[in-house]
Amino acid sequence: MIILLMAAFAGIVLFETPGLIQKKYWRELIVFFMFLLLAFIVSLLQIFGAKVPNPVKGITILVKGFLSLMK
Amino acid sequence: MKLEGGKIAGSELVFLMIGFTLGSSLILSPAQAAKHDDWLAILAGLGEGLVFALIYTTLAVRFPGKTLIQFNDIIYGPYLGKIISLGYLWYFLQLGSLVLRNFGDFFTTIIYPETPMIVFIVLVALICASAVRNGIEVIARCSILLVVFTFVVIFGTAILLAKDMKFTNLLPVFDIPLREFIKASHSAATFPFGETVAFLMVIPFLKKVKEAKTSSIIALIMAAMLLVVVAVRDTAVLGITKTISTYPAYQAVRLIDVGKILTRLEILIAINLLSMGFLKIAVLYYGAVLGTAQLLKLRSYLPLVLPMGAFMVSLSTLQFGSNIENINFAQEIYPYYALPFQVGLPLISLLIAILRGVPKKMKGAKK
Amino acid sequence: MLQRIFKKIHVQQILNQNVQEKDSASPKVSQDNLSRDLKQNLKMLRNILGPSSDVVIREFSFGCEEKINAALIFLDGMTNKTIINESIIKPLMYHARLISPEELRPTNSIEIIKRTMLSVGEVKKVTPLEEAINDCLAGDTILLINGFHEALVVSTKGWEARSVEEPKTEAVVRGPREGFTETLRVNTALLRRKICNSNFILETLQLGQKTKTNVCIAYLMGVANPRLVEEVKSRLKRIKTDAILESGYIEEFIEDAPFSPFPTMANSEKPDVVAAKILEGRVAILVDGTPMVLTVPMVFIESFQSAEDYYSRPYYASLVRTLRFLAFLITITAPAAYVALTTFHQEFIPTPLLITMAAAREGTPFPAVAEALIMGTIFEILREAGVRLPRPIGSAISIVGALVIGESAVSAGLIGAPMVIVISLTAIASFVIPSQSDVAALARLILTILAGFLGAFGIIIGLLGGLIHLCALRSFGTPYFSPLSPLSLLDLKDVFFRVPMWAMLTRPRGIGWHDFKRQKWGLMPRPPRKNE
Amino acid sequence: MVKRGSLFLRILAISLIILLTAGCWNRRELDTLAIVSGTGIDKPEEPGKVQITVQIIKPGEMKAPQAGGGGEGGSGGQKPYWTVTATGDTVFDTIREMAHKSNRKLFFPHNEIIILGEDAAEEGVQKYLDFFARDHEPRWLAWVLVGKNTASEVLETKAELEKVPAISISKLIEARGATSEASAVTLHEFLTRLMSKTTAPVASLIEVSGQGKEKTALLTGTAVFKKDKLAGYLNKTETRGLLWVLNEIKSGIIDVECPGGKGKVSLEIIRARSKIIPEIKDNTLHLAVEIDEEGNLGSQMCSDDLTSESAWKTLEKNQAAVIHNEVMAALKKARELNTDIFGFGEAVHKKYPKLWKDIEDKWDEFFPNLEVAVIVDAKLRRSGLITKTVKPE
Repeated sequence: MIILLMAAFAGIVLFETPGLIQKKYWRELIVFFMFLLLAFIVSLLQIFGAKVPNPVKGITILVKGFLSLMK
Repeated sequence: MKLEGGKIAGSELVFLMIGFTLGSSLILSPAQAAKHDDWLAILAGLGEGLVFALIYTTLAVRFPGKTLIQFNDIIYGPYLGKIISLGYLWYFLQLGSLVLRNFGDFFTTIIYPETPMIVFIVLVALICASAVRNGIEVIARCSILLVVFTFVVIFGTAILLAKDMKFTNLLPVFDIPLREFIKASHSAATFPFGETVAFLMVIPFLKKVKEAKTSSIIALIMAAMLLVVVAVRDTAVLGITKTISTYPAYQAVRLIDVGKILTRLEILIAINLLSMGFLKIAVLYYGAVLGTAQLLKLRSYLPLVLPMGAFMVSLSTLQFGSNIENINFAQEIYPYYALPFQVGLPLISLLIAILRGVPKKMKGAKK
Repeated sequence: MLQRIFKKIHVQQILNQNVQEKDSASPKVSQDNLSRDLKQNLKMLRNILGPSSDVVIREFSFGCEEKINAALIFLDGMTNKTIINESIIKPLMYHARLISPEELRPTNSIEIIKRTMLSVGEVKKVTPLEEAINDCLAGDTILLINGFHEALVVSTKGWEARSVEEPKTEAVVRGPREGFTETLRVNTALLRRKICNSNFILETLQLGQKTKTNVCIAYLMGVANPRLVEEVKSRLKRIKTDAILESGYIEEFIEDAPFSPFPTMANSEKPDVVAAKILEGRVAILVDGTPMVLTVPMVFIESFQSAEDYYSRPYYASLVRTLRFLAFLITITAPAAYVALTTFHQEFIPTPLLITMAAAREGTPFPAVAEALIMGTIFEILREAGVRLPRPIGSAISIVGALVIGESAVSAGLIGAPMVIVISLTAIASFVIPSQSDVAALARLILTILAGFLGAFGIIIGLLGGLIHLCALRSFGTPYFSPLSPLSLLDLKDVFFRVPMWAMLTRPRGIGWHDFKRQKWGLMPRPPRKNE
Repeated sequence: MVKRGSLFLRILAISLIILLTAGCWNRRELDTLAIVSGTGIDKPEEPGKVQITVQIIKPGEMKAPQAGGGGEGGSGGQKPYWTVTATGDTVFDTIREMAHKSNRKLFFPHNEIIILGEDAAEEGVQKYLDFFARDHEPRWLAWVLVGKNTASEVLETKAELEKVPAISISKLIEARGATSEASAVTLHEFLTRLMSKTTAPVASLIEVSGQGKEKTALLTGTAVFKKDKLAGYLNKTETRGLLWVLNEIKSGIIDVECPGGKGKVSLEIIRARSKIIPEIKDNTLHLAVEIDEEGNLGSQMCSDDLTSESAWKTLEKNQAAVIHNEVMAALKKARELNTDIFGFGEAVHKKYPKLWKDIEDKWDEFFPNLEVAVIVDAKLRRSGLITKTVKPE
């Protein structure tokens, strides 16, 4: 599973970077790697079974808190 | 630097918007809380949704050629604007992952219980990525054929189910307390009508910005009509069992049996979901990617497509432990969570823009 | 992927080298001009044309007391002997007896010969040797006269050519039966006969550094979009290659999406089809040496339109048109759908049918996907064998092969009988749309594999991918999926239905139309009104 | 912009690789399926357990009828079906349990009938039917039946015209229209009634008759449930009474007395329509059942001349009376069992939603005393190919 994930992300890197380097889009390259790293870390943690903070839980707490304030 | 070279016609916007609105709401019937009155709730929700659409299109027409992210900067100034834009990008991304998750849940529930959900999510995300990389023009063009096909399927199944329909199932009309009804209709307004806020990323690429208003109103009304047809079909066929069905449309079409030959057409619903949901995800995905590129002032949005997609995929698997969590979120939390993005901020933006007379001033300064 | 870049750069270098080499190597034909001495000229020509056996050099003398030496150089088999004998040699030898060398002395006097003595339609005066030789190689005759550094090139082209026949690939029941031939001039004439209009332009280019193939662009000025014509020309001029032997070469050099399986340029063998397309505003590219004429831009639905649709009555034509779409759908999805149904979605098969199919499958060793792929491959092999073999054996072998393989494989229990039915249905359907049959084969393969892994979901994903690709494709600026999306309601008149001729009011908009209106409104036949 | 074509191809390649590495999860070839055609649920001796019988089609045997003409009887291997029984704690568990007996995985989408044994039905069926409603394989169009005997007995009967008993039973139900004396209830309908607060579920009743190897199954009426527990049975007449009210009469024969009183006349039902109309008169709730029926003269077992106007009118009147009696019989039985099998409650709910809120919870007390008026309008349309009967003038 991890190998598959690595392969997928390596595929993305190989797919995108050559074109960017050719065109000298350094800024884009940095943003690209930032997002990719984010996605990679999140999915890796999920595969390892680590408890990734779930944004939906956060939203739920936020909304519930807000609603109780309203009442 | 222009990030998107494509231009779309008004008619294409109509189709794209219909597809977007039908999206996952074809199978997860909106306003299911209103039970057999859900068609009324959808109509009421449409009323609310039309007001939303008016706000969006007024904004879009005020800032021709500028996307949500771009005019946020103008309205709120560079810092606050960026924070608000960030919020929107998150909203698009999260909504996209929600729809992806719906896909996964749907397919693993109905046909492929043993297949890992991630397979479906990844494949759908890949297809959407290829559409997004091709630009809004291609997404819009794909929508025409897909929406027409969905039309045919919705009406076709309704005709095939005609003999199983009991319209008395719709009676008594307006059988639920007003409070519940308003809650249901509001939830229909936020899902799916209000989600068209994502089109603030698309309308700028309209050939004639003036067409935005009529196009989106036509699209919302058509989509609502289709949803009403679906809701009425499902209620008339399923009756009370609709309220316990996870996917009423699917369940209803499973009951088609015409002469023992035309039976088991439920795969059509899967195709519908896939094609409409594809449009929905593609638009949201496109909005998120283009928005990020504009926010960070990149020269091309293409390199962001795949990383964003990967993030969306991991987000969608992360979000819910089960489909029950998903349903609860959609019914209880989502209508409030979506409120600031769908109404609050656009309304405030519009007010500020009008008060400051923003677009005119900017135009004068620029030219 | 990085490797790919390096490879790309590498190939680029090689290509640059090649072009340079070519430029340096080609002038075996020197830039020299002809000299005044006939002997020297002939020596030079022999040198250049080499020991080719088909080069004929006919030396002769004419004029008063046969004092003027001259030579004819032509290629045997490429020239029309009658013209050479009757219109060049005869007048010179018989009627020019009285001309003395002195009379020819004045510098412009070769002009006299050209004007008065050669009874041939096209004669030109040429000084550079290279040009003369090129013309000679194309079938003209060079007339060299001693004492002149100019040569006369007499047009004597004439060679054995196939006559205009009915094309084998596009047979029709109703409609013209002539087809293009391998000779460019005949082809342009065929087109010219269809469109008698001074706006009908035929521009000729020479492509291929080694073959010097004549390529002709045909369009109707005022109807074709000038931008399109310019685009075609500039793309053609970009081609720097050795040889153009068939229009397929050109197609691959100038098409929009070289990696796409879909053809973005249409081809036809029938003058009426090409003429109709030119009249719609398209540009045709005729290549010498092939009867296949390219037309651009191409849209997807063109594959489903046949010439005969427009010659037969509209109801039947529309029915057949719809059938073709259906056949296309069947040919790409039938094996995939069968695989998906039998391995994933057995619940969608009506019970009695399921039992029959299950009974047919009892004991067959391969999974359904493998069956589909095996049978598909066998079908493609049979088809190929049938096409390549000499015609009389070909059809027999393919029929026998199919029967033997199909019949015996089923009775031996290797393949389920339903699969054979599905594959044969697919095969028959694929013959309905010949121009997309290669796409269909590829799509069928991909969809079958996808269906084998994910059932209907795989098929839908595959079709969606195909749709995205189709929507993104363009052919010379025209969206490939054109009248369907971007939707043009006006152009739907010729997609699923073929409306009657009197209702075909406009040219297709998708093709960058220029002159929008095709015909007068209200041409529907009707009985005369009273006051008329 | 990167080349579009190449992107498409690459994505295809990537997805193919993913697919290839990931394998195939839900794939099952046709010859690995055990196609279930009928399911029976029984309550075994042991308390708290479920006994399930499934009938699996053997496609190979279905195809080849040539071996020994008919071929049942002697060697069991030639039967084109296989009936398996297993016992377990829950429905799903039991079905999975069968994996020990059947090398192929049970495949439910083609399951046409669900037979509930009497014992199981009396105990309450919600817990049994949940699986069939929830799982993605079984269809909601399967027929629900109650077997007076155990379900496994019913599934082991012999079918003469069909090869598989379960399919035979399913066709039996589909052919009910000829008499309209058996109800046909799909799982979906059953669930709808089960979910309704007032309407009582019904199911077809099936019985085994005959002895030994000559056992056959036949439909004998309707099983009536109270909530999810079996409450009682309707016989054929009462069943037709029920069907009159439910507007489900397709065809059938009505036997009436000859006007002369010597023998019977059979009238064939051609068309029938009914409506339930709740009404509030003088502050009390009334229900009217309006039935419109059209019939043909089918056969005449007496020698009277029926062509006279008065005789014809009498026949029509008799016909209406028979229908009326049938409905009343059903009504009587329903009152006895206190089960609203007609959906009167829902009809009231739809017409008087406000009033309904008050009586909803007291419907059980309301129903037996509800005034129901049955208004029958029966017509005779045609007399067939002859007018007067065949007899010497």
